[in-house]
Amino acid sequence: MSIKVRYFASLKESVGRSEDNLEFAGLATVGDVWRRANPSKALPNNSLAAVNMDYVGLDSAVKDGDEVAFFPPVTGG
Amino acid sequence: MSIKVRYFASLKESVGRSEDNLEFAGLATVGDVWRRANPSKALPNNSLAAVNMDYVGLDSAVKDGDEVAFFPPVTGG
Amino acid sequence: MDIKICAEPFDPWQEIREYQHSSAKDMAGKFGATNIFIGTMRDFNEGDDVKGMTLEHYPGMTEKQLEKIVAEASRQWPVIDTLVVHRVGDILPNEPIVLVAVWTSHRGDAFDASRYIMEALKSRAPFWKKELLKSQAERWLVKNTDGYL
Amino acid sequence: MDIKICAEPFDPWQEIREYQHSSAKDMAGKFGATNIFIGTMRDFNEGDDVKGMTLEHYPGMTEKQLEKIVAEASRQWPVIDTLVVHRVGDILPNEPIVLVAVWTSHRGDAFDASRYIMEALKSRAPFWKKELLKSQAERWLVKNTDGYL
Repeated sequence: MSIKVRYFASLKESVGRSEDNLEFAGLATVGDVWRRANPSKALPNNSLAAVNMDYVGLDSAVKDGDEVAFFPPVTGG
Repeated sequence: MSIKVRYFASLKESVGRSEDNLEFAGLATVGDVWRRANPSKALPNNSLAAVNMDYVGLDSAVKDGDEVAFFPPVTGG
Repeated sequence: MDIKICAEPFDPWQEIREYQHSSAKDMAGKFGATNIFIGTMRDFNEGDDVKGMTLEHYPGMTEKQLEKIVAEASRQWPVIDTLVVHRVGDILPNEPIVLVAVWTSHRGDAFDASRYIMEALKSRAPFWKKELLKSQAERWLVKNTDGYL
Repeated sequence: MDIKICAEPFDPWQEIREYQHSSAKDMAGKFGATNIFIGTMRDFNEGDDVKGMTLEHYPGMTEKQLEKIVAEASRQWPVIDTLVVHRVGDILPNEPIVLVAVWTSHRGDAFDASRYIMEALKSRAPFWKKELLKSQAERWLVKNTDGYL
């Protein structure tokens, strides 16, 4: 399965890249996607996640072709 | 004592004039002013009163030179 | 702080832009939030088509009460600046009737102060509206509704 | 309804005037209340002088979330129309960051819907601010505060 992973803001800076294109079988949840893309780094506690531009929890399912995003709390407005 | 009385909006229309200049002794309160200026007409129940452009009750005292106003509930904005 | 009673139509955007510009030296970079309320004349009310409106006021008392209201808001919230503009005279549908603008550091204060001023203006500033209906009948508005309901 | 993400400075009064003009045929005489919130960049924050700011966003998700927020507001209050404009990119002190404008029949709904949209935008729209301090240090803002407090 193919998953596009995106990072924003301070999380983008701390992982050192803005996106990954994962091609792995066995990615069941958003949490799996993070661990596969960043095996040596825990997701910071207050991070937010989205699948296809909707907010989701880390145990939310992912499927082939999804865009998964990780980012810190938002500070717009 | 000399009191200027002013009327606004629908109350002005119903009393048929916009102001009175009263020259009477013995006007103690705002209520007295109304009764002296309009002896045959009761002040409508929901009317508001002001002395020198501040809201007051009908039992509020008046003194020589005051401007007393009577008007219906306000509907600005 | 400024309070204006206008006998002619006013452009709220122009009023705010000019006011903010005139206060720019004091305000620039200092305020983070602006809340603005504009009341506009509608062409219908209580089921009737309305052609126009005449807005009467009590010159002097109107300004005095609006100044009190703005001072009350400034005591309750940390307000940087305030502008209040209100039309009087003959008004046509779609013309602005009232503008309240409040500048603060933080957004909650701007919303709270602006709403407070509008509610207090509606209940205490001596203005009275008389509607001219399409049927040519005239009627005084009887009472403002509570905007917190 | 319109949602705009601007990479260049915008003039909120011009945006509102143009939007209202473009919708005039639908809105004229129908709305009685407009509430507008504008967030502006300040030149200080948390005790430090701020020279500028970079606003990052998640293109696509930002618009999607803002559309949801406006739809939620429109389900909760009888909203006639809404305009949301948000800056991204490099921003200087005193430049507008965000504009929310809501048109309704009655004033309470305009205040409530506008505030709801602002609070939801602050907590859910994917924007991130990085401040550039006068000391040349850069820092990401960590969290928005609650505007109802």
